[in-house]
Amino acid sequence: MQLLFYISSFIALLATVMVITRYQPIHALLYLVVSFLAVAMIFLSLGAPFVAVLEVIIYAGAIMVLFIFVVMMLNLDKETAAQERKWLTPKVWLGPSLLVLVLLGEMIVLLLKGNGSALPGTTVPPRAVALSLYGPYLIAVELAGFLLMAGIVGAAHIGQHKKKHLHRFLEEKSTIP
Amino acid sequence: MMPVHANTVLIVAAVLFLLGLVGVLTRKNILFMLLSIEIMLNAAGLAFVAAGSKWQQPDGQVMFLFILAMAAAEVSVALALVLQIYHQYKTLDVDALKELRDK
Amino acid sequence: MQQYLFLIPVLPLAGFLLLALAGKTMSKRAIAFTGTGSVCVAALIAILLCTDYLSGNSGNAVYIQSLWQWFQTAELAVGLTLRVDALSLVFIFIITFVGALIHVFASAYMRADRDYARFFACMNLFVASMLVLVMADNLVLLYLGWEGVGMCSYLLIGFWYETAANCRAANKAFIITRIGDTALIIGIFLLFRELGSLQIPAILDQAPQRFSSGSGAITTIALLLLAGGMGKSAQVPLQTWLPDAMAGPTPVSALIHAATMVTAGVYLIARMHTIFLLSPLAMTVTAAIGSITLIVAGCSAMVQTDIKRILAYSTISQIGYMFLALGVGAWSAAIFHFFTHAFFKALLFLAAGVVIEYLHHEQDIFRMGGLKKQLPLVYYCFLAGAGSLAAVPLISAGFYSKDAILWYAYSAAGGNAIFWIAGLVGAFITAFYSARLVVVVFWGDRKTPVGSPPGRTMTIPLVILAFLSITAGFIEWPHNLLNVHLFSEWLGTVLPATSLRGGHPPEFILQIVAVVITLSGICTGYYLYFRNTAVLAQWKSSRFPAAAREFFFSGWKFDALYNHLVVRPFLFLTGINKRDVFDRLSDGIVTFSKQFNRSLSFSQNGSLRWYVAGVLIGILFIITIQLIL
Amino acid sequence: MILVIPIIVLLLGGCSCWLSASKRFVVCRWIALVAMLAGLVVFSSLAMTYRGGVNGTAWLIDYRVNWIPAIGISFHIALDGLSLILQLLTYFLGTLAVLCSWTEIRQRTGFYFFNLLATIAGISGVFIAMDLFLFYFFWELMLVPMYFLIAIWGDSNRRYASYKFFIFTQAGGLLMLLAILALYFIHGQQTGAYSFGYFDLLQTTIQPSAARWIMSGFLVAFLVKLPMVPLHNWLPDAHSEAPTAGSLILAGLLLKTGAYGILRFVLTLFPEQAAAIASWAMLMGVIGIIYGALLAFAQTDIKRLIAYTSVSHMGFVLLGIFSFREIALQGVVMQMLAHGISTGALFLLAGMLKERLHTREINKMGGLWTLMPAMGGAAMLFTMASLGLPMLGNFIAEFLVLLGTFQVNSTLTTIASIGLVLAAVYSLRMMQSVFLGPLAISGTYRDLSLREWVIIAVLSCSIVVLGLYPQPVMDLVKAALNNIIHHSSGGI
Repeated sequence: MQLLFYISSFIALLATVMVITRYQPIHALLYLVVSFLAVAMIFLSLGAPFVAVLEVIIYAGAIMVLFIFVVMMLNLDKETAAQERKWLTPKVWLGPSLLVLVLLGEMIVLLLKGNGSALPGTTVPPRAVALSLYGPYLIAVELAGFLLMAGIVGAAHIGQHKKKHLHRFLEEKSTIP
Repeated sequence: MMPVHANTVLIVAAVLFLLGLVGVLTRKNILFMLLSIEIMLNAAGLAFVAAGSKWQQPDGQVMFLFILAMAAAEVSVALALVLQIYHQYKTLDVDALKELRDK
Repeated sequence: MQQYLFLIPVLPLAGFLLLALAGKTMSKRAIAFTGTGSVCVAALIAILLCTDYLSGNSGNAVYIQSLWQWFQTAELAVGLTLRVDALSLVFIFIITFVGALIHVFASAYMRADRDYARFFACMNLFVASMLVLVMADNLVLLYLGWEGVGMCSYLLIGFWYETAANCRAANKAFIITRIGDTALIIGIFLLFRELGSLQIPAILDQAPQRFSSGSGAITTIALLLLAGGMGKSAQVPLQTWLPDAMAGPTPVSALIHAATMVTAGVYLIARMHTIFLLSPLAMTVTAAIGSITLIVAGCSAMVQTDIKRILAYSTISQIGYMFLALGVGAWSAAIFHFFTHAFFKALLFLAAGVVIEYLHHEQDIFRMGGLKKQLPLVYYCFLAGAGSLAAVPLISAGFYSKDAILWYAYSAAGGNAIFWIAGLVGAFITAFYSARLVVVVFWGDRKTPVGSPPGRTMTIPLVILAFLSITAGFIEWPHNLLNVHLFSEWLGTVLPATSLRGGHPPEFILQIVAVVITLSGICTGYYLYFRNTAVLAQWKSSRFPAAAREFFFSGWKFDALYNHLVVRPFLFLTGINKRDVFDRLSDGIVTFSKQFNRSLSFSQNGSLRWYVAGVLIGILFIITIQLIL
Repeated sequence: MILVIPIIVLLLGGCSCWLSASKRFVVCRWIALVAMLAGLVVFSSLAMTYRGGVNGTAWLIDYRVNWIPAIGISFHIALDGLSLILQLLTYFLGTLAVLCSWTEIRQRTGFYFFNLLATIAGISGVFIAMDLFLFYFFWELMLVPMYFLIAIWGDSNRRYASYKFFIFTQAGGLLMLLAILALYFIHGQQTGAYSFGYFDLLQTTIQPSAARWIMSGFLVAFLVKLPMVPLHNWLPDAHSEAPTAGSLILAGLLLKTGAYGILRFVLTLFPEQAAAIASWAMLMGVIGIIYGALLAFAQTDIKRLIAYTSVSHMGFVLLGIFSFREIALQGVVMQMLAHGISTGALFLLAGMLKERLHTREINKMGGLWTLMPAMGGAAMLFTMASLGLPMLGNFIAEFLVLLGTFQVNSTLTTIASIGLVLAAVYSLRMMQSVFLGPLAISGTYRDLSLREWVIIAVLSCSIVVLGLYPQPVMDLVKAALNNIIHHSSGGI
């Protein structure tokens, strides 16, 4: 299991680095799928088979498909890639990377300060998860349901193809070019 | 079988999270920013699962489920917005969208 | 009679109300009838009152009518109460009688004016206010009349308001008299604090018991009252408004700025004589101011060329005589001079008005001349008035009153040689400019085309006033000539007799000196302006007399002095602070926060990545702090 | 109960104005007028009833119901002579404010009248509230609609003016709220019974050091409203930018709430502290008189000029209040009435001029008497009133204030009297540059219309009556003023 964890972690990190450095959206998406699959493997190695499966189905499956749909609908191809290449000069990377490295250093220091222990590696079965979900977290589940509902309605509303539409408060301003 | 140290998992999660953050900070394309956000969410989920695994409790996985639900809702709305933005502004450059700036 | 007292001021007031509200719809005849009639009826009632008083039916020599309680709170009670005694009666008589004559004159004089109704409304209001002033039973009511006449004076000086200069003159008159009024009202406050009452009889009763003679409080009060009187009566140094006030119509000058309002100060001091008697200093100051004024204004009158300004300066000078008399304690002499002055000065103004109108609004005396033949009646009337002003011995009213003042200036308890000499100098000057006026205006050759001669409505008042200018003096003769002292006996119930000091020369010597001085003044005027005008021309070309003339002509440069001392600093002060320094202060706070906002809002630039970076830096900051601590 | 009715009528009337305006805007001004007149009738009849006063107590009517008993808030309103006379002024000027907005306001008429009526309701409530919480409620009620009146229907610089007005008065109001709460808690800790009631709080004894701070909280709120130099500079802007009715209410009523507050709350709740600062307050009053007059002279905007004369006149109020003399306090009440009427009338005239000439700049006017003699005559009357001519109400007021104050501090009073001269200077300047002098404009302008004539005539009559027969007013407020002096006499 340990080996599985290290291999998949390595793949996950590598794939993620690839995601954020790609110019072609579709390439990035595919790398992301790889990253998610690797994370699913990590979950499995941590003894969480249920979420490993969900990760594959929902993240790597459903959500990524949405992205792909959008990429297809907007017809993002070489043109976008060229543009990305233009935008992503090494200079752009410098600042964020520095900041993030500092943050990473601090996080690691914080983590190592605490007395972390080894994981037991035993499986938490889906049954326990289900009992917990429909027991103490029932209300949270309900709320998640609301959230998803709102997401669907919102997406449906926003996604409608309409003419340029502004709120009435902003209308006055926008009529003046 | 050698057990995995909890800190290792958390460091992996942190690195994933920060990679996502770098993505958000560097990319100008909204689509890539959304991808990076997905990475960050996923990393957070990983930390939860690791914690659940450490304490042998299902709560970590439950939290991951909620994150999943939230990510799904977020992505659907965000992608709808991306479509609209692309229709209205004919670009996905986030720096072109500065309607909220203080004039 | 007592119950009809209120009619005297109320009739003109009713006239005012009627004219002010309905004047626009009335015909000129109706306006003249209302305006003149109300004052005439008031004059009739006043004459009835005088006869009633003389017949002695009233018993205690005082009429009192309480109309209503004006206001009353805590220890203060002020009623709208009219109180008439001998002193008030003299003033009421002059105000209503001379007022009625001037109204009659004005009804013809002003007939062509567009604002006929407004004129009579203001005149009626003036008469009403002036009557309230002299009939007031308490100082607040007196102050009401006092301010009321000031306002009417303002309205009438600025009657022809289209000319900015007239308005300026009106403003000047109001503001300068207001300075005096403020002193007066502070005096009233002080009186109330010290005596706890504002009733004039009560004050006069209590003052001798409350104050020791010459104490600081009573001197302050007396000086404040004096300052009030000085403002209204145009005494130095508050005299500068009166010459400018001639911007008003001539009847206004005759009524307000010669006969009545400007003598309000004399009335006030005479009314409050007990207070002044308690303060020798204030008495001396009064006399000194009177003396200074009569010379200062007389000198200016000598060199003026505008006929109305000559008369205005002459008025100031004559009121100076009254103040001199008051200051030396010659109360009835002062009031007597007021009495005769009202006739002859009103006459002079009205006659001047006729001349001005006859010559198509020409006011410069050197462009007049030769009017003796064209306007004989006016000439003789004017002559009577000028004679009276110059105090031609025995045959003019002015002689009797001025003689009394000169006599008391030397011999009264408060008098001395300096006051007497000042009076004599004034007498010479007065005689001189009176002669100059008559000679230049009426003798010699005609220089200006003439209009139509005055109608009967204008000449009849002139004749009546001329008659009185000659005869009014006969009721009070000098002590050594004839034992007729009707006027001082009449006032004896109100005003104390003048106490004489010892060691003065016999009266007739002083009289002869005065007569000689007067006659020489007249002769000088006649000589310089008629017989030998070359002397004058020579003077004009030489340096010193020309400079002196210029100095006198400008009223001793008082206007320029005040302009530099008061007006300009005031304008500067208000000008620099027009935008209100405190406003700048609060605006400063606004500007500061706006700047601060601007410097902060650059971070609010709408860039999403910028915000994310901000969040990241925030996180870094917090975690770093946690690590360090 | 009868005290509440006019306020309720005003609020209901305001709402119905707002609602009805969308259909027929003519209706709403009639509704407003009737609501105002109803209040006027109620308080006039009360004034007739209590002409002679009630024996033994200054309070004529006392009405109280619990509102939020848990924290000691009650709906407690009471009427004494002072309140009654100010109520009369409120509804009188309110009626005129409705009349003068009759044709002036053409946009959002319904909302305008709603705001107007709500402001009047707030002012009316301020004058009778005897519960400090309720007082604060009404205090804010009059503020917010007034802000809208300036901000929406004001002149060109209205936003600046309305913000300034709101911030100044609101800052003062919040300090007052703090002071009220402090007083409330101190009282609660002392007695165990928490209450906002005025009569309960009167019994509180406070540490002198605390009392000084609490009093300053109240004082600042009232002095901003009054206004006292240097807290006055919201006033010229607000007055000059507000619509005519707004200026009328600001000058005629809002300023009076400051004076009323000092009389009712500062003097009685903190007698010692008020006595301690009395000479300073009088000094500030005198400074206000002189400073306001000097600034008024310099102004060229007619409404600003009149606004600064208000500063000057309200200086007399401050001067009079802190002399603690009955005569001076009578003068203060007279000044509140007379200033309300005369300055209100001047603002009305300025508004009429603006309506005709479309400018407030006096340099562009001149010689208007020729065109509008009736208006000129009215302006002359109120100018004379404003400079304190006897026969008119202001004289009585200023005379009594100065007379009463002179017994306390003659030096300051003498300096204040200079204000009388300065009043003449600025008033005459205004009169000359607007109505006198050569005619500066061309074209035909109508003189007063019938409606305007009625307004001016009513105001003229009242100022003359106040000047010649002020005794009924003085009798009415006498008991109330003695009550205040009695409460504050502990400090003297």
